[in-house]
Amino acid sequence: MTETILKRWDNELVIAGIAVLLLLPLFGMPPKTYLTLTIAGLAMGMLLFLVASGVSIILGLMDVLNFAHGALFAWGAYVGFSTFKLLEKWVQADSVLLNFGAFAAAIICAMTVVAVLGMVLERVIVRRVYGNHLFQILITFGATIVLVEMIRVIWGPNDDVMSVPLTFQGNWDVFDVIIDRYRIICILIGALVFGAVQLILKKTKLGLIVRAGVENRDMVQAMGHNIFLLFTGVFAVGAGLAALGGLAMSIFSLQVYPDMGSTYLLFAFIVVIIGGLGSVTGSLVGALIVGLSYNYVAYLVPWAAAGVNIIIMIIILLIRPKGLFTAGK
Amino acid sequence: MNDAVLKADNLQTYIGHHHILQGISFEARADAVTVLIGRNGAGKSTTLKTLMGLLPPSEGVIVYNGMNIQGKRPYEIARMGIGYVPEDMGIFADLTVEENFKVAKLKEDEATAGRLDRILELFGALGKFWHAPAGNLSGGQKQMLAIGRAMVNNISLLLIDEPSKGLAPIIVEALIEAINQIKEECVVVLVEQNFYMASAVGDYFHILDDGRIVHSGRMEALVDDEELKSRYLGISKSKS
Amino acid sequence: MNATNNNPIIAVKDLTIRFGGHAAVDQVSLEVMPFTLKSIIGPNGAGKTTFFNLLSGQYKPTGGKVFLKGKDITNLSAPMRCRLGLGRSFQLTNIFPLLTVLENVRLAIQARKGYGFNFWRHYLHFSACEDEAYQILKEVLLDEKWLYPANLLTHGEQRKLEMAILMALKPEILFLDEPTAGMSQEEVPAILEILERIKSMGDKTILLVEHKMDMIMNLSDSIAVLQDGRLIADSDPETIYRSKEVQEAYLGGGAKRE
Amino acid sequence: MLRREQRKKRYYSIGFVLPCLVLALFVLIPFLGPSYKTLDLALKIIIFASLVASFDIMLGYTGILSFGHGMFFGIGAYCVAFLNGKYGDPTYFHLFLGLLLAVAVACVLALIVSLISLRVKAIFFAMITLALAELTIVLANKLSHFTGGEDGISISLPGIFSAAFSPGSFLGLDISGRVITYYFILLACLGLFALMLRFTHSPLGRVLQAIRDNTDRAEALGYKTFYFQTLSIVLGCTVAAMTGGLYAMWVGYVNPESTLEVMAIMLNVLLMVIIGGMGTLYGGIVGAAFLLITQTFLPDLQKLAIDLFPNASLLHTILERWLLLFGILFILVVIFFPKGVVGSAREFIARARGEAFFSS
Amino acid sequence: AEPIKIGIIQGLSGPLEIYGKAEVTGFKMGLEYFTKGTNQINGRDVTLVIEDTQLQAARAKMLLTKLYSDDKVDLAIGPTSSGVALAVLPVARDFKKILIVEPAVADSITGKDWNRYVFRTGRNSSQDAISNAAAVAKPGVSIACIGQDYAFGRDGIAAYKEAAEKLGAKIVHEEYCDPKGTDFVAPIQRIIEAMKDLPEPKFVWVIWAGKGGPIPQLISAGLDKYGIEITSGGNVLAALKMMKPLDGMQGATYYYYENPKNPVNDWLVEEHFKRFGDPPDFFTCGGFAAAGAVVKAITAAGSTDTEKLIAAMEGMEFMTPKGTMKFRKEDHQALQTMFAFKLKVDPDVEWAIPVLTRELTMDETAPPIANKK
Ligand SMILES: Nc1ncnc2c1ncn2[C@@H]1O[C@H](COP(=O)(O)OP(=O)(O)OP(=O)(O)O)[C@@H](O)[C@H]1O
Ligand SMILES: Nc1ncnc2c1ncn2[C@@H]1O[C@H](COP(=O)(O)OP(=O)(O)OP(=O)(O)O)[C@@H](O)[C@H]1O
Ligand SMILES: [Mg+2]
Ligand SMILES: [Mg+2]
Repeated sequence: MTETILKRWDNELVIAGIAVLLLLPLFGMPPKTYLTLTIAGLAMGMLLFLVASGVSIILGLMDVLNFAHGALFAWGAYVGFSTFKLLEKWVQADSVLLNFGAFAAAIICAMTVVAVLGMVLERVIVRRVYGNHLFQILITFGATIVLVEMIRVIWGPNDDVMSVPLTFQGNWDVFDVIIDRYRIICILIGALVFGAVQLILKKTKLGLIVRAGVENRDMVQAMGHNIFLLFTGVFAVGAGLAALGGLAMSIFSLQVYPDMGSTYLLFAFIVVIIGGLGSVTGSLVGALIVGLSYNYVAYLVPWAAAGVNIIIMIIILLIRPKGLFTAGK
Repeated sequence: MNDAVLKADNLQTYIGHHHILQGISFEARADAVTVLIGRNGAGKSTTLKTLMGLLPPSEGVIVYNGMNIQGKRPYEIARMGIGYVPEDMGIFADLTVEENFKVAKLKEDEATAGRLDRILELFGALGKFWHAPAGNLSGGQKQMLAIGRAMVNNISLLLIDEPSKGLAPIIVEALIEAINQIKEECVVVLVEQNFYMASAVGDYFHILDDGRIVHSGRMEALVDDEELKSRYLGISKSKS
Repeated sequence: MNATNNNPIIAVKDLTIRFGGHAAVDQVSLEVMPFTLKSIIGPNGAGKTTFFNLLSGQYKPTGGKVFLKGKDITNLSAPMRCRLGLGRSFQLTNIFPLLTVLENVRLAIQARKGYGFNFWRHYLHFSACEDEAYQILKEVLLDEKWLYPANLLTHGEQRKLEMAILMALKPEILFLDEPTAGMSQEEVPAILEILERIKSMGDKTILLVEHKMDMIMNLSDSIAVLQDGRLIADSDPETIYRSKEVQEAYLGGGAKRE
Repeated sequence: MLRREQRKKRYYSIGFVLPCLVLALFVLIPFLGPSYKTLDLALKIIIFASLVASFDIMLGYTGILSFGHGMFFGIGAYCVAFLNGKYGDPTYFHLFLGLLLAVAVACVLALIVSLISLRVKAIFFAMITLALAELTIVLANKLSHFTGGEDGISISLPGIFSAAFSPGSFLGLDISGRVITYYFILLACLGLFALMLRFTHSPLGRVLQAIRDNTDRAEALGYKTFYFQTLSIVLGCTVAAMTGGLYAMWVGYVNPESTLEVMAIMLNVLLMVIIGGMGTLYGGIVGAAFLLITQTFLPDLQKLAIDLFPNASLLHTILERWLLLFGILFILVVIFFPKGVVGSAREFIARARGEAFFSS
Repeated sequence: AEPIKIGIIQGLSGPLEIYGKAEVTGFKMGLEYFTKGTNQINGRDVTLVIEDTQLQAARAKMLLTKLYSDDKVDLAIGPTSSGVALAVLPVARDFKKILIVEPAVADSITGKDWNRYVFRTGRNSSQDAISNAAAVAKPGVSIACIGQDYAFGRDGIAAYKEAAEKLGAKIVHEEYCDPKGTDFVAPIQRIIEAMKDLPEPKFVWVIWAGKGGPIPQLISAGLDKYGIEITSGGNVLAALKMMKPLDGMQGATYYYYENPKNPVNDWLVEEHFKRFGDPPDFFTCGGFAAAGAVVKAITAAGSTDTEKLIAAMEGMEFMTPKGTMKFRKEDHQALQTMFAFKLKVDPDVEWAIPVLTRELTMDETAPPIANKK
């Protein structure tokens, strides 16, 4: 019991340490700039969390390395893109309500379509490679090729511009600190997703069963749980989150292109690894660290920005070989 | 009540290319403990897995409570009130003891809570390590957890694979007691190498050899049959 | 017996390990005389396996010391201790699942002979190794399955393989953690016989954890009893068997059997 | 005795004859295939087979999944490029020095990588090596004064290896610098292969397999697993660097995108390992051959289809997306050849001979 | 007579496939136009051998070798990306055959890695940078540059700086960001801090190759509050779509189908609309230009002999949809007109329209000669 308490403490220490580190840059820049960078970094972190949450759930609960996450992510973006196209009127309208209507519709469409795609993926291929990381990497990478090519067939090989509702564009000028509207929305969505996922994992035994199923599928079945159905479900949820991430990211960067997923896949994995497998909180913290530190470093030492995520990951793993948070272990 | 609650008929099971069970037929009666015995590799564990649906037989019928459960998925079988303790215990090492039970529990009602209390009484050690990861338990404690988990639901048939291995004698005694108690409500099929335990709880026995049942009967008969014991079980009188 | 030496071969002093707040082995001091068989018994969770882990170097103690032939080995790693002649078997089967049975044993012999780092010659050139491995498999009745990958063995057979690996290491001191658990009644005598033979050769020291009382009573020179991590008794078999404390804590009605 | 004879026989029959045939094929290819495409394909198969085998030492034999392997390949290539392109002249000495440098740098770097990365296990190890590899890409781009940045480095080869060299013809084959380079690389890869075979079939190789199977148990047998793992990584990475150097010789150009793009190279290599069969070494040849041949000829399928069925426009659209077919093939291979071609073949042969089981 | 064989290597699959495919379309249309539909030069048929580099340097190198040695093409055209181009340049040298680089842009192709068999119809990045500078730079203007932190970005900014300063503008800040970055808040902050107190007019010039880039974030960062304007090169139509919020932005571009006024372009635009239903883009024009060069060169040389071709091509002027181009004798770079523009947004057009403000002549945009070591 003392052990668990110690562990709790451990996590709090981690958070405290990170907080101190993130305050340090304050000494190197004007406070206003710090504020701008911090808000932007938080939003970027939340976006990254959205991108990574699907990976985190699938890897943490099912122990599956889903390299197709990037492709699902792109699919989410494209379905959202098409939805916006269909609802062009709502998107262009100068009404917050209609704008949000279009946004909600895009989210729903993207998440459902991609969740179904995820289900198919799980049923047809991923199911065959449970417990074998290597094969998971390969088979999901094969799936990536197929999915991305399908995008090229359906939507064409060109890049396209995401037409974004007016409400989400522009910025607020708060006491001279310029705040991008969409970034605030990202922070809200990220928090919402985090809360929902936490709630499901903490308040139901779904997470437990799935984790148990990873260790010993036969045994969980012999306890009366239809583990395959659960796996499919979890995979679908992970895919749905990938879609949400893709949509959110494509609105942020205002564009969609078929292999956009590959750009963000590494980010997603870095975030999840930093955070520790199986810990959604860890992924959130990891994402925020990446988002914030990138901005600080890019401001203070621009030439180091390109490698900063990677170096953070290496350092964290050397200090804590299993990532910052290790859920329930 | 002497009906066969569980009836297996001519089970043939393959693992890969290997024909492991070559026609297993037996019955398990209510109010009784049926013991499967036999040397290593005889096919005892395979029989239990086949019953549980984990290794679908290529041929044969399994009737449980008058229903053919052959071909059903393991979780469907489990939900019919069948508990299973595998020989490797099937502990979820990353989960705590509590979580292990949580996963096992199919219902959260008073009866379940009552059963859990009984289990914790029987295996005191589990309560002590309630929040510890199950992977850190000692060998015997894991065995206790495996058995406890299987008994926490309202089951009517319990399949146990070598429950006594690794348990201290005093716990074995308690386990014997416990099995003798639950057989009132629940049919037990037991695989056991420990002849002492087998004879203490068993009512009927089946001796397996090379994937076939070579001998069956009432336990009392086996206890007295020195010839049979030494032939199939390697128990000779002088060794006692 | 030909015990020429009256100093203990293994001595532990105040050995303690804590996991979080829980002391799994608590201030245990104990001596093992050379060329004897000492059994360690105790209820489940008493700390027997942990005690073995401490001796063989899998765990580092939180306190206390371990001596081998008078030398302090507390800080040596597991492979180093293995080379000094401490070999152990595992309570839960611990083998190389994808390698063949023969290879499992051969690797142990190779480790003992110390040419693991040789990479100039084909491994088949070390034929003595293979022959010896085969011989050992014969002894534990596994020779027919020498070409099986170990994970296809049944539970009981894996236990035997575990035993064979230990024998292949030819350690001076053997730690056996429930070697017969899961073995069929028919095969226990074979293992017993092996143990007896090893013992009668008189050049090995054996520490044995078992729950089979008859076996322990037959084999042991002395018995130590652990409970809740503490050593509660350490004496000759008869005394232990009679001790009320042990009866209550460990044996229960099981003492009366067979 | 009997069983050893059995094993030896097996070792000498299939394990010997087949590779010899393959080798003969590779030796003859310049004579058989008049086209450069074939020669290039054969050479890439040779190089990638060696690279895959070196990866197999780590993955298939030791159970270490490293995404940094491509980095070593790239580093080897860069070493040769430095000495024969940017900082040196095309002389034999520089070429030799370049290959030597590749080996030396790889050794040291592999040692460092294992020292820092072996602390972390499994997927974390994979990620940390991937991170290190990504870092080298960033550096290669950043230090453009030193590495040539994304413009890369062109290599010129000395004397008999240079494209301009052509002393005449032999048995109807134009001996050119290309062909000589081909044979040189073939020979070098043969040497590497022999080294790796010896390594894996030695007692040491066996220990590696044990570590892959159950690291803790190996430790308990008295093997210091860390040293063995390090050794395996060093060997694997050094060979990878060598193949990288040879590759640079052949292609004559290195840049971060094509020689360091770790994920792309790694996924190819991984797939080759799987197709061929993990823990078989020879599998590398099959895997490399399969993958490279498909990648080379799948795009041509469309042209073929246009020639054969000029009107089947649906077919054309499908074949235009040859990557789609490739992806599906990719998935099917992983599903249906989990043990790889060589692994499955070995199992099949063992079963055909009536042996109950077989292991590598 | 024996047909003339021309090899084309482009990235026809993978991320840049539309570029590669447009190049091929453009080349075929150009061939058709310049041979007046006969598909014959000097009475010899022209056959094309088209290969897909998949954007892999090694593969491209193999393909080009194959084209020269197995297919015996007379000359080759391509490839799409600069890395691939740099890899294949030595092949042309080894085989002593002409390679017309199109559309790879790296300066070093006609710079330090050049050899005499290499010609380039495409523009190089210096030409881009110089024309961009010409679009806005004049005395009194302050400019900050933002680009990717690798050779392409650094060289581009260096060329831009030189050209802009020559025209009297002042480069006040250079910002090199992570080439794969997605968040540009920090660099933008640094630019704002460097420029906010300067007098207007002030510009930030964006040079970005590939996906993404800081433009959307520059827009939403409220630069207008500080009176900073964005200037950037034109781009393919797909990218122009993203510039819609940049109404009024100035810059210079390689090609936009409405800008050049000449019969070649008129034909191209009309035919392209007729055949594909959409306007030609950068790379269609590029392929077309290459065809122009090939036809003119072979006609002039009267044969496909490499030496004769080189002699004919050095200093040769030829027609393209962009107007006349000229292969500079020293480094074989085609000097060409570029187009300064100002963006106009029309709700009925999907993209922002780069309305021509001034044609920048080929001499005005001529890059420095960089192939002499
Ligand atoms: N995965 C497998 N592949 C091939 N054969 C197997 C496999 N699992 C078990 N076997 C074989 O099936 C036979 C029966 O195995 P089973 O586990 O049922 O025996 P058991 O009677 O439970 O033995 P034990 O008492 O040792 O547990 C054995 O001969 C074993 O070799
Ligand atoms: N790694 C660990 N972390 C935490 N607690 C542990 C760990 N290993 C063992 N324990 C605890 O230490 C105690 C002693 O365990 P040990 O395995 O030594 O028991 P044992 O005497 O071998 O029991 P058994 O007869 O059941 O095998 C147990 O209560 C167990 O829960
Ligand atoms: Mg069994
Ligand atoms: Mg124990």
